[in-house]
Amino acid sequence: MKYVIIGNGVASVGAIEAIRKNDKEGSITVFTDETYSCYGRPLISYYLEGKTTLDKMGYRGENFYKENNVSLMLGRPVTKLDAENKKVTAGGKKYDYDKLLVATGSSPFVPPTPGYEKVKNKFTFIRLSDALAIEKKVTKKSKVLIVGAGLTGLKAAEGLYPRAGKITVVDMADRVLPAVMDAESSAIIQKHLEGKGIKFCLNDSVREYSETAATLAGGAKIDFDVLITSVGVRPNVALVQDAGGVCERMTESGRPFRGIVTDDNQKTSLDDVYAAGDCTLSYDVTIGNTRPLAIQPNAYLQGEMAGNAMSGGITFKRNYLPVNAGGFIGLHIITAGSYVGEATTVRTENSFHRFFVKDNRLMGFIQIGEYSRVGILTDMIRKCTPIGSVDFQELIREPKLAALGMDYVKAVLNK
Amino acid sequence: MIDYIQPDYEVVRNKDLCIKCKVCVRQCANEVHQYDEKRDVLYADNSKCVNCHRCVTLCPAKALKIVKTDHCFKPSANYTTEIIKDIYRQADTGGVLLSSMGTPKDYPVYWDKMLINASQVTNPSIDPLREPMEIKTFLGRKPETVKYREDGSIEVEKFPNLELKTPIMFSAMSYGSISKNAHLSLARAAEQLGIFYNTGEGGLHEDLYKYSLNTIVQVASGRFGVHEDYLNAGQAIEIKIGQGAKPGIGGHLPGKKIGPEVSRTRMIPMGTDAISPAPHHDIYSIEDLRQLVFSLKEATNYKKPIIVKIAAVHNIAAIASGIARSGADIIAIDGIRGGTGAAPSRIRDNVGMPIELALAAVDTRLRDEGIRNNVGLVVAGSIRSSADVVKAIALGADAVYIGTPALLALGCHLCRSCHAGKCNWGIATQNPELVRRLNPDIGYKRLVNLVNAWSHEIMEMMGGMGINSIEALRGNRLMLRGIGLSEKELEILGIKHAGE
Amino acid sequence: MKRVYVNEEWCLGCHLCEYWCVFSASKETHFPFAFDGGAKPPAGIRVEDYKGINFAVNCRHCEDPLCLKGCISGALSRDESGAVCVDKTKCVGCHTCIAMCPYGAIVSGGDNMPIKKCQLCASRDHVPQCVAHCPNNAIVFEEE
Amino acid sequence: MDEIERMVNEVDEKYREGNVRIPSGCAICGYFSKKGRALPAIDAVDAMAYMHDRSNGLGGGFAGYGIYPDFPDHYAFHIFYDNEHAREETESFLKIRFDISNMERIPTKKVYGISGAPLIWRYFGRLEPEVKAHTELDEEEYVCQTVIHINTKIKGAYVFSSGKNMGVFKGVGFPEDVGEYYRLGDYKGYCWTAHGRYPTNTPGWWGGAHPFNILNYTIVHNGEISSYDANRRFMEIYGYKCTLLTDTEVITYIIDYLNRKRKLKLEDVAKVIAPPFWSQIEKMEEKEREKLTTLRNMYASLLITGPFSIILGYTGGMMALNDRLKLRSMVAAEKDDVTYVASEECAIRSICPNPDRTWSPAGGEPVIVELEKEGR
Repeated sequence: MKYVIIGNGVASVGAIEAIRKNDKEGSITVFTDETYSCYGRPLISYYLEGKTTLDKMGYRGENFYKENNVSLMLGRPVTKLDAENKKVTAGGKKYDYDKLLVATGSSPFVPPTPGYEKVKNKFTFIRLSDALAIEKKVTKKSKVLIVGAGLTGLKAAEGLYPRAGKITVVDMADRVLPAVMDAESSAIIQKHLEGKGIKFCLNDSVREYSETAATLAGGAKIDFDVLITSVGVRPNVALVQDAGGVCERMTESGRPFRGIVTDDNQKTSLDDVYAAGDCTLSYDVTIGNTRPLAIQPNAYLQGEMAGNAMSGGITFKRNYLPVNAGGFIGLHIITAGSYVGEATTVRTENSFHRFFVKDNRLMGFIQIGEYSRVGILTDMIRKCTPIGSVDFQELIREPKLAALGMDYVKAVLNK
Repeated sequence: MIDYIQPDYEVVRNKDLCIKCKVCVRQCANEVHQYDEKRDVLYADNSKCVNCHRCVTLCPAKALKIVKTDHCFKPSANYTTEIIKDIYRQADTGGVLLSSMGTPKDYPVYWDKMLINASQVTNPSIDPLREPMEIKTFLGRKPETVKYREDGSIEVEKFPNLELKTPIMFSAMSYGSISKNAHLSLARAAEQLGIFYNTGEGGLHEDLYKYSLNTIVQVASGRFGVHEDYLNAGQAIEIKIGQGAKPGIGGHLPGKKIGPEVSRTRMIPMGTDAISPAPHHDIYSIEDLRQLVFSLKEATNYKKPIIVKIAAVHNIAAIASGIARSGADIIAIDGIRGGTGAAPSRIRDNVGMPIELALAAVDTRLRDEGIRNNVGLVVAGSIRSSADVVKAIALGADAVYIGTPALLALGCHLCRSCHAGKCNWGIATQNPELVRRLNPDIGYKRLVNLVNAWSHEIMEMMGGMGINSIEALRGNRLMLRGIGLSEKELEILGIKHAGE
Repeated sequence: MKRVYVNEEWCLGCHLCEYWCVFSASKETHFPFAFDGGAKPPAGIRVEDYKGINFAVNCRHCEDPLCLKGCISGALSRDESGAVCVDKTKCVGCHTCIAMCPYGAIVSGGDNMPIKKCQLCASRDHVPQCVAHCPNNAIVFEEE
Repeated sequence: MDEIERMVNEVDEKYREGNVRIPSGCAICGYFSKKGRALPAIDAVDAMAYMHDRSNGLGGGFAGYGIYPDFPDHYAFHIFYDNEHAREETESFLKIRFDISNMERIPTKKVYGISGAPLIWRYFGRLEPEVKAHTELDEEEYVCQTVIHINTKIKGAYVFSSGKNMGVFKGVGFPEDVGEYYRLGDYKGYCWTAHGRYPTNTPGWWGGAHPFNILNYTIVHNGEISSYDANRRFMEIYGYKCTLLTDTEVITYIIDYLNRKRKLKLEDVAKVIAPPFWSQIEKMEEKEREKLTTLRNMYASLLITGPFSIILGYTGGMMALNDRLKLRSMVAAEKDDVTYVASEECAIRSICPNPDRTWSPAGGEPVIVELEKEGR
């Protein structure tokens, strides 16, 4: 059996680990345009921040590819997929496959803005190469402009916080983290970051760039030495799309595609072609439908599912959901699910916890500051546990297994 | 009112070691340990401490110890601290002093004044690791004569006997005086060990009927929990006449210990005191005893041996002789140092006699009267080690009952506060929170370990004597020599002095 | 694989498991040194107390470890024994695993610090210390 | 008696059997003709001489069966007297209770190595019919009571043999010297047992030498039993008085009790004295298991532990038995109709150089031989 994997992110690793559980013999070849073995992409902000180092960033051990007998083709992007003949083209050469995984991830989207081409130090923030390039340009005196106040933008801000002189963040939305927070919680984060000296220009956008300045739609002018654009990503669907695979189109947002369409086992519409990770769609249990869920845990789980499907392992329908966790200069958040239905908020001196309940189910939560054992809640969302079957008041006070009922506790903890 | 009583013990906390984990606070049912949140300080109320070592044992930092206070009265060999305090207590309350477990008084421990023999040269000692060493014991009446049938098989009169894999049983301790988990531990251990535990006068909890093959059921003066199924649930029935720690008086389980389960098991209303009368009101003489013995035999189809348990009192030999003639199959004798869940202190500390003397006197008397083989003889009342067992058997006992050592194995620290019902070790309590502290899974294994260890030691000592079967040790008083005993004591014990 | 199981019937809520866990993870040789200052550092095991019921929860070392699969840095992995362990030099403290663990068995090590979790005391002793020091067999370490 | 002799006698007295517990290590042998042929006693003497090192000169003795064909129905009392006074007292007691047909000094000869002999007499007597009619006791019990009375109540007298058509010859000295002393060359019988003694803690007393006898039972024994006091105290429940404090005495009583009084077959007596281990009993088929369990339980206190090899002589039979661990050597052999048992094979081969077979009986497995035809 010849397995070919396009892409070198965690979906790829998930697939390799799953395949090797089921098939110790088949050949596995991984093509990537990157020149590093797999690393967790979100680590790049931690790298800038100094919380990790290049030698610690490997997602798996040094010998991972060797131990799993994987040919890792670094710097060798796949340029064409011939699904009919089961071949991929990379570096001008054609390679046969029996099972193919497309884990091409996503690419940063840079909105067309006048003068952007003039900017000297402009970056996106998604790959290690981005971080390494930014690192060279940023000094303690640097003024950094970040376009985009989403997770990536704010993590970039956090990463650069100890290194840069001044950081300004611009976003079209009226609040930070518009995709993962509601208004009230956004305000908490914004206030915290402002307290750390980060400046926000919200409800605004860049009208025009000069070499070292941006003029905003609202009229303000912001000088910068380094520009980072992080307004969002686009799934890399071209290979599958060109080969005739079904991808979901999204008209209203302006993005051409939301992602490659797969079944529950990550199989695409093409025979023996699977897809996983940011380039695909996921089944979001909190909306009961598929949507792009470009978060790393999903990428691994989908890669693993694909790997199992490709190599005859156990497959099943997983419930995915948005989960985000991370700190913003000392203030941690964990969020999960969708913010629909009735909200309940529990505030303490050091924490803000908000829960969303709909149809007798916990649909989502936002936790800021101190929190504990929130995975218990995530699991409730994932499993669609009826609220009526648990002591919900206790759970939102302090998550605990006992509040889910002793039958459950015995089932999971007793021998 | 002035409190005349100063604490007996002091809790010493080593602040260098204490990590303020507060396990002491959580675990002390007497509420000795307290935590002051505002000052972040742990402190102790010594007056409540009974010196049970729960806190000391559980303290992960080993930061605690309990010391005897050196606060003192003016020393007197006559008016001792204990005497003075007892007088204060009685002046405070006007009541009878209560205590628990065996007497702390300094009566002679004859076990410690007898030495065991061993083989040298003229005959070989036997290595129990290499040779069989038999300690299986039958308890009960033995037939004397054998008739041969035509086919050469033998015919004898059958008497019900108890078969023990090792000559050690667990003494009667009632459900009520000890917890269900303690009972469960005893029952499971007895099952594993091939011996018997004894229900005491508390009936038999329905969950314990499954240990029937290793159960002795007791019938005492209160008749608590006695019904037909109960009588038939065990392998033997013990009529309790008396107890070594409180000869001549009955029992008293306070109403606060009579919760729903104890109430159901004892067949008495919840919350009422369970008072066993001093005598059985149907036994005012030895003939009456015979009637009860045979009533019980009748009720159980003559399938179960009847044990009569008595406290060692002055006339013990004659009493035992009477019992042996009453139809009883086994006599159990309990000495003055035996334990109790609650007894008036003055009785516990002053009435009765040491089991060693009682045993020797009874065995001798039954032999003199030619009726020793009519009964099994079990002794109790401070059998503290395998050496005590060996000595008891050499003096003439068939087997022993152990109570206090069994409780110690379960975690008891002999704080002698059973009567308070707040046993921190989950043994002598009915408080569910405390009862839970005794996990029978652990408890029974510890009991099994203890008895197995003793059995090994018994075998070692037997092997040393060149004896490989326990019956050859029974009554083999030549294997004992007294040390530091008077002529009279030697005479009663029927042994020679060391060197003779 | 040998796992830690819980008998809630026998848990006394004494919390000793938590302290022994901290001590075990601290690699100190003298117990109190693991608790300098008296404050209890986070432990890989936690005793729940709910309506009079107590039991200890620690990592189940699941068949399908969502924490490991969700980890952004690759700091979580299985050791040879099958235990899910954290490489403290790789963990960046993002808390994704805390968000993922269905049992709430992973705890924050503090801001910017690696997370804490049960590692089955793999490096210190054969029997996990919470099990070894449970006074009532409320936590046991047994084959599945 | 001068002072020193008196003191020596006092010491002797203090350590004499009965005043001190005496375990013993020894040599034993025995042989038995199933056809009832009269075998020479001198073979026993020779065999014992071969095991000289197993004795220390403080006691030796022999028992013969079928040796008094002239008085087959008379009780033959062999009695030691310390002095004439004891003899007179004893004889007057005996004469009241028995019809004495014959009385004589047992013939002896002077032998180097044998000294300090008491007066040794024998009497052949039958129960006075009148007495027989009046006593509540059966005849054997009556004889026993007589012996016990003499031995305990008459100072200086000791009955050391009291069976019919059998006799014990014993004394202080090496067994071969004792044999010569009693002129055993003049005796023949279908069964002989012999004993040479190696006690460690006694000066030796003629009455304390072995074989030990009660009625027709004689026991020679090699060993030191550790169950002694358990056995003794049990026997005393049933009226036996263990006056000598020796293993041999109590073993004899046990056999007398079980075989004569309780009518247990000898092979079952062996199973009481040296029973199989419980672990073995548990594996037996049900009937046997039940029997042995019952016997072990009811006569628990008669189990003998510690090393022993014994040869029991009785009218018409001989039984050899080892303790159940076989802690003492004992070899058996057969040649034609004769069965031999001895502590050492050399002793057997000294009198029977080419046996048909020899074997080492297992612990607790009795070797029992009895006369083939009527001849008891």
